[in-house]
Amino acid sequence: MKEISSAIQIIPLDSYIMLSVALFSIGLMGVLFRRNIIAVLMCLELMFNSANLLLTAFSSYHSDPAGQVFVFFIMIVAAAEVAVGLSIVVMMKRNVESVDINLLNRLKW
Amino acid sequence: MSALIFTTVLGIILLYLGLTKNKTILSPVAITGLLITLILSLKDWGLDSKYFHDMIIFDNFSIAFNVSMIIITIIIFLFGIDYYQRMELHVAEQYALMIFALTGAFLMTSFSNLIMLFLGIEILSIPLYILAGGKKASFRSNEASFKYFMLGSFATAFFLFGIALVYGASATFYLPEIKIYLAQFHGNLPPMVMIGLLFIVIGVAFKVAVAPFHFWSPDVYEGAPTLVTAFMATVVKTAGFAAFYRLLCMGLLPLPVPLEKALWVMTGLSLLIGNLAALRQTNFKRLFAYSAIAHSGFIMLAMLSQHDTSASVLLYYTFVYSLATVPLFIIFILVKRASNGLETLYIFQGLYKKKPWIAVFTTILLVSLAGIPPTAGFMAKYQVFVLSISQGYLAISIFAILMAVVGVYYYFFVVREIYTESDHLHPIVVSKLNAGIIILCGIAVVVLGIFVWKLPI
Amino acid sequence: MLLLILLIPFITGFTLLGVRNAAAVKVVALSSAILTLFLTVSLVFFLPATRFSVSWINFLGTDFSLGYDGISSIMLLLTNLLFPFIILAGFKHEQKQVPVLYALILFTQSALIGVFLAQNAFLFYVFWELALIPVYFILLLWGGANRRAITFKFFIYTLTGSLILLFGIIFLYQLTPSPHSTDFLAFSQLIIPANTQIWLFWILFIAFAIKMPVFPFHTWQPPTYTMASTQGVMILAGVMTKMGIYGALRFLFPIVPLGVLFWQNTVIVLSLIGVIYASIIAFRQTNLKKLIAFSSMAHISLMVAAMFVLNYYALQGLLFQVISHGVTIVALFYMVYSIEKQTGTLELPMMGGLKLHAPKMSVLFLMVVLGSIALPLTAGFVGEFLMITGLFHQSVWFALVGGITMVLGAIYMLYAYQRVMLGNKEVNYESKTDLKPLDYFFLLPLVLIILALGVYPQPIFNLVEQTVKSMQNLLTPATEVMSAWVH
Amino acid sequence: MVLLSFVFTAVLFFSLRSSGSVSATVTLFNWISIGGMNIPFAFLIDHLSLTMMLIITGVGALIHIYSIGYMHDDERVNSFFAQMNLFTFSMLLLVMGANYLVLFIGWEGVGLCSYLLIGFWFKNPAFNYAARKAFVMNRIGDLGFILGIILIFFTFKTVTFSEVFTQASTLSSGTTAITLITLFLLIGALGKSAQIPLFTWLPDAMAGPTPVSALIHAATMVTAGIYMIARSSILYNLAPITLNIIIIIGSATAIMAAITGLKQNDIKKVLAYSTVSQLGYMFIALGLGAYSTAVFHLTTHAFFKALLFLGAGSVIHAMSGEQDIRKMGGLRKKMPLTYFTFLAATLAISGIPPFSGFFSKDLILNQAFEHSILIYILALAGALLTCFYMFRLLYLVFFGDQRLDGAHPHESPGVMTIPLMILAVLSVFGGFLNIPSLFGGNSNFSTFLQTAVFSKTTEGLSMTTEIVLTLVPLSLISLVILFAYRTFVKKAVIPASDEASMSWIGKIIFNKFYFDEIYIFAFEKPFGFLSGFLFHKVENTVLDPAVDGIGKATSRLGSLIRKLQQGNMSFYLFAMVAGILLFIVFILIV
Repeated sequence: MKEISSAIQIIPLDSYIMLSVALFSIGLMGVLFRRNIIAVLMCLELMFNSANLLLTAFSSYHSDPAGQVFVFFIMIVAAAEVAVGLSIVVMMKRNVESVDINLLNRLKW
Repeated sequence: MSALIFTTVLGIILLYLGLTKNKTILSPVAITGLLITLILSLKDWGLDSKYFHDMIIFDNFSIAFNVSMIIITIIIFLFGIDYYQRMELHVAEQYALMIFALTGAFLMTSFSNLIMLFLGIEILSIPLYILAGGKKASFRSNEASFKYFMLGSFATAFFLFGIALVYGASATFYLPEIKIYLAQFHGNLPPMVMIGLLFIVIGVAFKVAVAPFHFWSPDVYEGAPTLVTAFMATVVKTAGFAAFYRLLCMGLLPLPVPLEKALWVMTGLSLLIGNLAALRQTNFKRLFAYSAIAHSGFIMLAMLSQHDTSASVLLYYTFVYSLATVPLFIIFILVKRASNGLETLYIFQGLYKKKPWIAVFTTILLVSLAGIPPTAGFMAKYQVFVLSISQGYLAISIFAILMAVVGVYYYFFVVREIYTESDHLHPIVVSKLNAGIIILCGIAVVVLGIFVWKLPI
Repeated sequence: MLLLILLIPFITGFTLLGVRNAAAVKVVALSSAILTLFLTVSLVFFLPATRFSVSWINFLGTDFSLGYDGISSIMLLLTNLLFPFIILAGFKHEQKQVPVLYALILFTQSALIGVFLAQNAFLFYVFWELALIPVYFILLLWGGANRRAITFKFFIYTLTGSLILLFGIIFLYQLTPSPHSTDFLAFSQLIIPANTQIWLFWILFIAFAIKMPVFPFHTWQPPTYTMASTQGVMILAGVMTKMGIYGALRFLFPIVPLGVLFWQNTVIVLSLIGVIYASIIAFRQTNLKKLIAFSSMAHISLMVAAMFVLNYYALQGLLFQVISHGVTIVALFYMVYSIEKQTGTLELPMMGGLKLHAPKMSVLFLMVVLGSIALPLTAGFVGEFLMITGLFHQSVWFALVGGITMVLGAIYMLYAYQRVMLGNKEVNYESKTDLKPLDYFFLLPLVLIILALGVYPQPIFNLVEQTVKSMQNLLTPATEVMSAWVH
Repeated sequence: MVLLSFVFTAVLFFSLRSSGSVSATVTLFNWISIGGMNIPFAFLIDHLSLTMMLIITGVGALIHIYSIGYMHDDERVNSFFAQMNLFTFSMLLLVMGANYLVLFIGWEGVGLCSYLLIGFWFKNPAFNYAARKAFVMNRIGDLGFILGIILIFFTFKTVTFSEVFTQASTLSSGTTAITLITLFLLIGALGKSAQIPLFTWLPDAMAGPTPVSALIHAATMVTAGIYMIARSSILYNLAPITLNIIIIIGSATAIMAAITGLKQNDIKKVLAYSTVSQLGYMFIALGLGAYSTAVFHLTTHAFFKALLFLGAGSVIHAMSGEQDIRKMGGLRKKMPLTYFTFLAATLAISGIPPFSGFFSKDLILNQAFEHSILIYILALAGALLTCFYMFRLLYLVFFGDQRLDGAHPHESPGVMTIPLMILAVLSVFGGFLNIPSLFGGNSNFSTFLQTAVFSKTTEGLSMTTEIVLTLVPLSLISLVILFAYRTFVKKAVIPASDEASMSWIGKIIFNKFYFDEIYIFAFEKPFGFLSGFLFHKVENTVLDPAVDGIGKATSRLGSLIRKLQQGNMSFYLFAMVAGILLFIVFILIV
């Protein structure tokens, strides 16, 4: 455990933060600009994981396991969420024959 | 804690009962179960029991909110008896999911650790994504579910990233410790922490549909099955605000100035957008979605006027609001049935002629929401204003008061329709049970308004 | 006793909802109102002063406390005097949903009594709003053409004012020393800085200004009066306008005396503009009800002006005029109602020569009209004389403008009288009967009151003497502070 | 009833005289008593009010008797007498009131009765209009009056006559307060006594039944203004400016009305303008400070003008309602009683000795002369004009040939002629009440009034001047009568029936100096326009829409906000990100 931790700490914390922010931003952009739901879901997952990465790095630097525990929780919840999400997409595909995020826009104003 | 566990088990039991294909026993079981949960919760009153390394604290605050949410859920289930009789499939799942969501709500009221908050929010949200899409063949339900899910996940991503940032700075998820950590800066927080806190707050604000993170709510409220909408508008909102308040109170107070200002901006925007957009709605559910945003604004007002009594006002406001909202959604369902599934406000025309008593109590409920004496809704708003004015927030208070006028306008728009004569309605069928609960809620609203102005907390 | 007066109409109202027989409903409502009147009279004139107080919302500093002084007595007397007549006004014709209507009327009465008895600003506010709700429904369900939009406007407009008042009440509440209180007494003991009083004045005044109404907040009034049913308009014009006056007296003078002094002339000028404006507009109205609506506005505006001259005579006159205007306007609207039943129209150009068929009606109408234009020996004269005296004390010009109501009032009221009753127009009226016994039952007591008060107004003066004096005393130190502050 | 009250008054009169006391006050109860204001409902009986009461009840009783005959055909005769009695009551209240406010009650009361009686024949819209006009004009005056009363109250802290006058006598002359008070009261008097500029209602008031014109618009009500000023004589004595204004108004009215009277063709209108003119005379007297003279003229005028009106009524009655003098003529023979009484009255009004008018007019002229020669000339001109139009009237109605075909004039019944005769007697001998020292009398009337009315003392004129002053008018009057006789009896000139044939001066006079038209143009029209303007332009296009506008603006903003909700997923996501970014920027800046 110690080795992993020290291995993690070879790279300065700032770089982790930078990376996470970059990942988060990429995910964000993906969510914003992709119109295929599957891709959007994947981008969302990317955003989640950037948070995970950050948590792990911090956890390691703080020598505090709580952060890593949280990561596990996040992974479980994200899995559940994606399961629900995909089922919604399936339902949608069945109804409107498409996976474009803007196709369903009857509810407005 | 036993209550939390019991509800989880209850959900599972209900799922299994679904296998028996006997729909009639579902609601009695669910309601009995909830009553037991109620008793179990109350047993913890005053104990401040802590669990999981203090990650969960069942203090009076959380118990009070839990009880209020259980009562509201019971009312929803009572109405559900009639509502779900007409549904063919998956009734057990509906009950079970709501119970699961309630479990999440319990977590949201009792966390003292950001992990629990996250879990609570997710346990609450995921069943709701499914519930919102409950009518599988309906495009609208589908759309609601999809939008809710997408935006909810999106918000969760920010929320998580925020937690990560705060964790990075403070090395803890425990709110009391975060509070101690923040205190050392004397208000001049480093940008990273600030952004982290902002993301956390936005994550929660999204759940309670505070502007400008409200965009999901009108669409989802409209698209979701009405009973689910009622659940979202009441229980979810209550849980969200309980969590919000707990977050602020345990972790962030005194609020850093920029954050506080940001929250005031959100309050103002909620009041403005909620009320004004509701003004022009013709769809009842959308109207209530926007008015819910407006009510969020009022609750924010109470919450941000930090005072000892804020929690109590919060509880009173949310409870009273829920108590009036749920029956109104039910009445809406009943009226909608009588008018070929239309959802406009005009379907209320002639209600007074057909069912005078129901009409009168509908009026009382609407009056309560509009905040006119002697109903509880008025007392709730009054206390909010007492808080905010006492704390010296005069400008926003007067703005809120003007917005309350707008609120009166659209609620009374419905009232006016009720008393307008019209004869194109089919007969409105109101079962004795439903009528009884509607009347009971109406009376409760008045009694609360005249005799009870404070719920124990 | 106070509680009894408050509760009798309320409980009767509830009971009425269970009664099926329309005639029985009306009789029960009437007897309840008469009983209330009887109790009020004995309370105001014969019994020693009482208070009633139970603890209510302790943590918000609010007790359920009822009490009364001279001003409340006047208002109570007026309310409970008018309600039997308002109920009686419905005896003549078939109405729909009788139990609900009379229950609502009695609820209104109860709430109004509450407004006038409340010793606590919060309680006052609650009753204030409570009075609005039943009236809204009376207007909405029993109103005339275009009632949906008009009542809605009325409702929202007045509610806006009251919510702003609520802000004022809460603001005052948190100013009181801890433990905070909403008692009027606690409010009046506050020492509020002049700068605050100046803006707080409008916060508190706007609700009353809309209710009374003061120019330019009056636009809801003429259409609402025109549209409202007879009983609705009687409640509105007879009693609810007085709520505004009562509220202003209760809130402004003891609590923000400096604000009152600061805005005094502004309000007087606004009111006097209202007087002239309404009078002139009334002249060209073709709808009888609208004409009377504007005339009522002119009278009320004069009362507001008189209120703000802060003069002993003006206040006495104002409080006297409260009763006299209430009685007169109710009688007037009853006449309008009878005329409408006879002619089937309210449009003046379509009427004429009613005196040919109904000479007695014409005589009574004339008497009421004369009461309205303040002929000596009617109650209106005493009130207006004292008010103009008060205005004169402030400025000759105020008195002159205020006095023009006498002239303009004569012009348009006599015009209306002439248009309705006189002339030789052969109009195909719906009925050609004169007044019935029921009408006498309604009109004669009112006319007698108008005359009796005109001849012997002293009891009313005695009733309010103390209160008006104390109000004077209250304002004297404020005047000094004000002059010091201005310099 | 009125007769009975006349008897009572007479008894009262003699008892007061015999008891030797100057005045008696009867307080019924406290009417308004608050703070420093104490207004009792009290009556004051002194010589002035007794004089007035005698006139009111005496002339009133005669006119009531006359009315029995005059009105016997009318279906609403009950209500006629009720209103007449109400009037008598109000008028008595007016003169008996012991303070200004009780006086004001009567003041407004008579106004009301006048309104009712002018519009007695309510089927005719023109009559109703006239009634309303009378009431409104009176109200304008009343407004001034009430303001005066209020000012009196603020100045003296009381409105009771005795107290006001006691205090006033200590004040110096010409103070602003007194001047203002007197001016305000004067406005009241102008309205009630039909002086310029508030006189136009009186000619129109002839729409009422003739007895009404006789009682209200000649003998009693219109003289209320004179009474009030005489009553307030102490105050007016302290306000020389006001007195001068009164003289100017009085003389202008006297001349103007007399000129107008020359061209009127309606028998009652002529008499109405004559009334206005005579009231102008009384005002001149008042302005000169000769209050008792004014009251004296008031008394004699009450006799002869009531007689004139009743005579006219008799004529109208005989002519079946015809009032145009051009259509009458030759009635002398048909109605001898009426003719002779009418003649007596005409002589009286023209100031021929020893008829009553001579004495009162002569006194006024004398006093005018003392004051200024200009006023004297004006007053004299007025007298001559009066003389001319009265004789024009007399000649046109009673002389010449009958000009209306098909009418069968007949003498009126006894119930009408007997009052005529009694009044004729009074007109003839009424002047002897106050025979000036010139004719060996001792001015009984003036002396009698001295306790209640405080006339300015004059130095008195020399004997010769007085004789000249008596003879000059007399001779001129005789000339005028001759001229009238030549014109209307010898040449039998009948006034032109249409305007076109008149000279421009004639047109102006015929149209009563266009006063009505000017008023309509200057007040009624703009007022109506203003009303419409305020209602349509201000109320309905500014104020109401302003209020609605706030609502509409809110609502429009609402629909704008509502449109934000695009329904597109992408938009929502963008909106959310935008929101978050804004808040990041916000918290980093703040």
